[in-house]
Amino acid sequence: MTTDVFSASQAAWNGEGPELVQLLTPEGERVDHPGISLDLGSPEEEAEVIRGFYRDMVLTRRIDTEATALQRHGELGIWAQLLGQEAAQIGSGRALRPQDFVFPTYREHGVAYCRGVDPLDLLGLFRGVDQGRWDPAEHNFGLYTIVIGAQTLHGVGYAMGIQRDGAVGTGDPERDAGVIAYFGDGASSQGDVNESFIFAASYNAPVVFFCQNNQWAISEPIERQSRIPLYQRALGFGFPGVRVDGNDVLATYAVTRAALQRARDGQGPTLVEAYTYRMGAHTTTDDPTRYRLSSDLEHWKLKDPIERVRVYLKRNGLADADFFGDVEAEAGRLGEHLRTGCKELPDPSPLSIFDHVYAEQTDELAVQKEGFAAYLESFDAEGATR
Amino acid sequence: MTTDVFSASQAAWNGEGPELVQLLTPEGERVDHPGISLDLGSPEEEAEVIRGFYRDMVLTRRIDTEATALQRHGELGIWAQLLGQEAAQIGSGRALRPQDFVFPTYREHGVAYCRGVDPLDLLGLFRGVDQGRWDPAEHNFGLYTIVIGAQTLHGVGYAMGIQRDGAVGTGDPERDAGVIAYFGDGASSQGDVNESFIFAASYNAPVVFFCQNNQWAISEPIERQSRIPLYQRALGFGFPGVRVDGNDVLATYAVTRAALQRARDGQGPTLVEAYTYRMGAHTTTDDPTRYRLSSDLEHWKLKDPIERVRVYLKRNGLADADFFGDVEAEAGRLGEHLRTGCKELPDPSPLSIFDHVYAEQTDELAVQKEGFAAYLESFDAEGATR
Amino acid sequence: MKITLAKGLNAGLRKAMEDDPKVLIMGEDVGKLGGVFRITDGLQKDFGEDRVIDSPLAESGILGTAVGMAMRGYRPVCEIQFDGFVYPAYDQIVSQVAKLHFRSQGKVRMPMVIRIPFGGGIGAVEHHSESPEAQFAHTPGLKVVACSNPVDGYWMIQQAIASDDPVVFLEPKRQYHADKAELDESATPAPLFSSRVVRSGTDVTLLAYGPTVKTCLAAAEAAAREGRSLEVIDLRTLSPLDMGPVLESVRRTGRAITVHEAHVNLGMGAEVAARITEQCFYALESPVLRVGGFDTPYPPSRIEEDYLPDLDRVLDAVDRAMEF
Amino acid sequence: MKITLAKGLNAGLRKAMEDDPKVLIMGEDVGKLGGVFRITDGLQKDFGEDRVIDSPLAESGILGTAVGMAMRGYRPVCEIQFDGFVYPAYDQIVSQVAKLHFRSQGKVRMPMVIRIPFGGGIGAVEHHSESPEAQFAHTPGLKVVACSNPVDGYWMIQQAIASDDPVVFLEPKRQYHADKAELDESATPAPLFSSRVVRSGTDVTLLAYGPTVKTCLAAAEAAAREGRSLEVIDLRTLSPLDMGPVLESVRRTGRAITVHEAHVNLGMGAEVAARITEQCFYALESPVLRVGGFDTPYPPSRIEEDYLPDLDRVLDAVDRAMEF
Ligand SMILES: Cc1ncc(C[n+]2csc(CCOP(=O)(O)OP(=O)(O)O)c2C)c(N)n1
Ligand SMILES: Cc1ncc(C[n+]2csc(CCOP(=O)(O)OP(=O)(O)O)c2C)c(N)n1
Ligand SMILES: [Mg+2]
Ligand SMILES: [Mg+2]
Repeated sequence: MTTDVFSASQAAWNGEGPELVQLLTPEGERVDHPGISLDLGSPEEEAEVIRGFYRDMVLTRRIDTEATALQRHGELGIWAQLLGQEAAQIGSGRALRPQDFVFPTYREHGVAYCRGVDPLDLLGLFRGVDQGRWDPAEHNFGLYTIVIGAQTLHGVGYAMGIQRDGAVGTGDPERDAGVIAYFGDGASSQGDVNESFIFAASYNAPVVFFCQNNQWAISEPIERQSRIPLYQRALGFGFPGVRVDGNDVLATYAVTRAALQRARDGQGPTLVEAYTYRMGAHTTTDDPTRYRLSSDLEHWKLKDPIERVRVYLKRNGLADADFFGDVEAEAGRLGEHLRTGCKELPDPSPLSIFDHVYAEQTDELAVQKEGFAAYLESFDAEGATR
Repeated sequence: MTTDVFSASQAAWNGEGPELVQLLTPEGERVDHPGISLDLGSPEEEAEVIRGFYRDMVLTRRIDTEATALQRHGELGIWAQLLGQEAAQIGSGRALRPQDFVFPTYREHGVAYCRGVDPLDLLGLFRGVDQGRWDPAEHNFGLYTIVIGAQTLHGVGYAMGIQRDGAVGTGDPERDAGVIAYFGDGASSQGDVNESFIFAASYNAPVVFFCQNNQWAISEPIERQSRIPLYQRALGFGFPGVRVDGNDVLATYAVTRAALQRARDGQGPTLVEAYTYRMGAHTTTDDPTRYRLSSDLEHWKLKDPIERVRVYLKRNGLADADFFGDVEAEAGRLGEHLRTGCKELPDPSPLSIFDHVYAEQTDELAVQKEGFAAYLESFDAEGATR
Repeated sequence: MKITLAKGLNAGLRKAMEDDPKVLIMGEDVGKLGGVFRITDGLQKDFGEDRVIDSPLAESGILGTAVGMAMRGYRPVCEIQFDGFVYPAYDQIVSQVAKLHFRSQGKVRMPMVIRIPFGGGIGAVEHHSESPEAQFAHTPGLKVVACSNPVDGYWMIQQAIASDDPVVFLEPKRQYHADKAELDESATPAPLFSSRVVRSGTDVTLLAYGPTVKTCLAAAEAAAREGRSLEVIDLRTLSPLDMGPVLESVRRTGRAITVHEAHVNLGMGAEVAARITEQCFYALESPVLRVGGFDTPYPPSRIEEDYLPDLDRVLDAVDRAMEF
Repeated sequence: MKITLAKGLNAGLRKAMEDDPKVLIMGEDVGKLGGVFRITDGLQKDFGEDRVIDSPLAESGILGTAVGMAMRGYRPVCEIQFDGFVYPAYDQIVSQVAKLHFRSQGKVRMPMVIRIPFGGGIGAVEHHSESPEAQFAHTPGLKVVACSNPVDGYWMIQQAIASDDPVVFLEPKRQYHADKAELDESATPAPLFSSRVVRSGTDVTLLAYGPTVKTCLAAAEAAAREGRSLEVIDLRTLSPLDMGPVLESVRRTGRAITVHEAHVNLGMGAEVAARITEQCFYALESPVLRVGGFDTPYPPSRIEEDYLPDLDRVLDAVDRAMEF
């Protein structure tokens, strides 16, 4: 019995599709890719942008290490580390225009930083004083979403709103807008993520799905979620998928910028798979030694996203010791800002539990709030708890 | 700005993959396909099988027309018609071995018939006397599932059970088993269906996903669900997808048989898209004139799945008037069986509401049942309702 | 103009779309077909495919994209085709729709309506006759209302759309094409989140919503012939509950019975009974009794009328309450 | 041997897997990691990847495939990583798992356990501290139990796995690694679907389950010092409810208070209160009072102890009950 039709259709994903897009090797060498150009203007302008990326990544890493330390000192309940994913986040975050909108997971600290969210504001959720304190509309950066994948549908809906506002394909660079929705390799298995692909394709919504494939979903390796490269998932839904070296800030930037432009131009959705690695634990409460090899970590250390830019800048004389010193100093100040700021983040008042449940408060909740206020006061009156 | 990487990856689904697999044209001509062979033994044996398919399809259509008529006469609350999908169902249903297991939607009357379910038993759900009266384990045919797509996950789970029973890839044709999970074009948008692809791929489960793309999900055309041919969805998940002429019973049979064998052999999942057309309404309560053109219907009438086999058999002298007469007579008897049987299907007793909620009845439900029994008796005592 | 509930809802949706260009309709078959119950009939023709959106067949997708649209300033009205098909969207509803305003400390609003045809009695197959209201009422951040008649349908849908909070809007599908009522479009409707005494009485208070309002009115009529005076309250809003009229009534009658199609166990009746008992303990002459669907899955339609609370079951409960 | 709840559950799962080769464990990170709470620690190592199955990250997929496995004769034990992540699987649970036995008139059994770490108090971020039990208890076809201590954990998980009905199994995550208790593996456990008086008293009956049993025991201890005698009942089974011990107690004390972390509105307390009132109306000296989470989303963890019912809130309710 012949089964040729099956192998024929399988050929579509065997080795086809573009290779990993890379513009800067782990060794810090600029390389070209036939499918994408970096296109950052004059050499001076390009150098300026790359120095900016370097700075962004160093600061992002500092946010992460400070927050991790704050967690160890008991100032945060938990922290979701991004160590190793700086290039994926800065590359994509810097590709955004102000009018674009971001739907993050819980790990997009670098993207938040690009959107002008005070890194201190990221700590509130993890400290347990709020569930996201920035204004999404002010930064065009949604709240962190913890339920895996849910935000990808929000992103498509927002993009459909952009379409209805007539802000796609007008050719006006200040007007045309797109959405970027982040998710992880694990999240790619959720129904919601796949439905978001379907809705985006069906309506040709201006959205970039940005998957940081950091190889792990807590303890589960990517092989549990997919047996083919994740970017190829998009092929099944009829829109392009691209795999980019997620530790290469230049490639990530160039690919995301192009994907976003496709979206704004009305060419519809794109899936970008940023191939990277979660160098830290899943969160500060996780213990990755239970499920993965330290040799993997060693292997990926050689691909560090910051180091390769540093080498590139240095080797090509594009940045001097002063520059690196300044960035270090700025990182130091940022660390200080986080350390002092974190401890000063105010605890919410107990009565705030009842606020903002609804835009229009209900009588029953008002009564509950009053009752609880009276109850709390009864202790003050007694002068002590029982 | 170049966007070549996007078009490059798009090439993977542009015109690639196998064409529609067809072995019998609408005009009743046998054709070959390079990727699949019909392989039904000697010419006499082949003719015998094809006559069987013809008979099966005629009987299946009769089930459908009788049930539709019964609904019009008020004997059924509703009926989900399969008119036009006979070849897809008989071709796939006849490809099954006894040990394979079927997870149907609500429209697989032809497959049920292949599994030896008394067509009368299919009417219970639609008459409102039960929610499926056959024993799934007896026929290896699950209950009809109305929540779109849910059954595809059940199919994968069952297939994982087969794996754990060591009934895959042993080479023993009596032992190795597979699952076939049916769903519609509309259902392909449900998270559950996409998750079932992910689980099946991840565990290499012995399952065939059989999508009857009948072009419509109630009033929504296939274009709302997918902008590329549905069989290509499988490419995004790393297993083969094949599009077969779903009005061609020979091609459907050959492709499904091969896909099932792949499953039983341990080669994992396959998606088969049977390209067909819903000739009737979505159900007997639907009015398709509100949303589709009668010219489409005319076009598809020329592709009738039964007519082409009749022409083939006749033209090649493989069946005589006696044969066709016998099949007609048998269909008549089946119709009679359904008409008389349907009216005799017993109404459930009111107290049966409380039965089988649990395998181990709870005291509280026993009390509710007693209470309701006493309540009902109070009317008998009064001799009348109030 | 005399209208059915279906027509009232359709007219109300049309009015809301005319009044506010940000109002969108989303769902399965809501476009050309006008929905399987024709509630959105003609709207796509008049407002276009961008405002009346046929969705891919995925409820989580419908609700999830609606969240994003609401964030972009739209006011999506999502149709769930039948009660039993809301569950694939459950996560988006309880974890996202219900929480975004709270999580964002009021910065993100979710002015969204989730329309659900609910309840049984139409001879349908499984999953088409359910009453999922308690699960939504248990979820803070959602508001839940149920209409029971054509005029309320017309006004309440507009009020729900105008609300800045997400509203689960329950429509008794059995009534869609049943009784007609006179609509006066110039009238001033009662507030959305208010209950209403629909028949006055003195012996027992019947508390109903959606499809059971009609049942209770019929029961009150029958009881009147036997000399018993039943008060009937249409709760209309299930979350928040409007206990004012309820407590006022029970303080007078001393007896209350809740009537809904949903399972009694942990149904709305449990909450209403608990609140009445907490708040008028000494006024009660009998415990609040509960009439509802049995604690079983919805049965095959041939026996659904046995399953559903009907006039006789209500009157039986009235007898029991009076005997206490 | 003194064990924690985590250890009790782990040992119970191990025992069940040893006793019946059809028992499987499925979930996210249940394999090498042993689950984020280590409840399945070491099981994959000893029983292999075919019996302790790390699933793709999709809850509907986990429950949906478990349905198929149950149909093939297996007894899947599904772990939901945190309460707030059960909702993507909600449809499979309420429309499939809960109904298959009924729909098939008993031909298809669903011997499945859905383990859910539930409740708050661990300083977690949103969605990690919820109490979804009422929604499952409202669903006929499911059974719902909650364990409160290590010994019950050991026995109840085995009993739930042995049950031929689907059981939603709630584990108070706050207690996982807290108090230890002595396990006697040769003892005969109480039936799974039974409530238990865990402290006798005469003035007021406290009704708790899962994490609030400890709270209520502490409250009873404190009240005793003030001369008040509180009886504490661990409900253990939420669906079916075992009202026997509850009614017996309330008939003696005349006063009852339900205590749970879930929202009060339509929480388990509403049902328990309604049933008590229906069944011991004349024995009640005060209405059944309800202490629970407020009717708001779960707040940021820094104020979760304000949100959660604690000893003081219970005693406050006791005061109110006594004053009636
Ligand atoms: C619906 C849901 N299920 C489970 C979890 C628990 N959980 C949090 S993060 C995570 C792994 C996510 O992996 P991935 O998508 O790869 O993102 P990463 O954490 O690696 O950035 C899991 C299982 C959750 N947050 N939501
Ligand atoms: C979850 C869910 N949503 C909605 C429905 C209502 N519904 C029943 S059939 C149907 C269309 C299904 O289309 P398709 O999958 O193409 O199958 P077909 O009916 O064409 O065979 C819809 C929307 C349902 N049964 N389940
Ligand atoms: Mg990951
Ligand atoms: Mg279809």
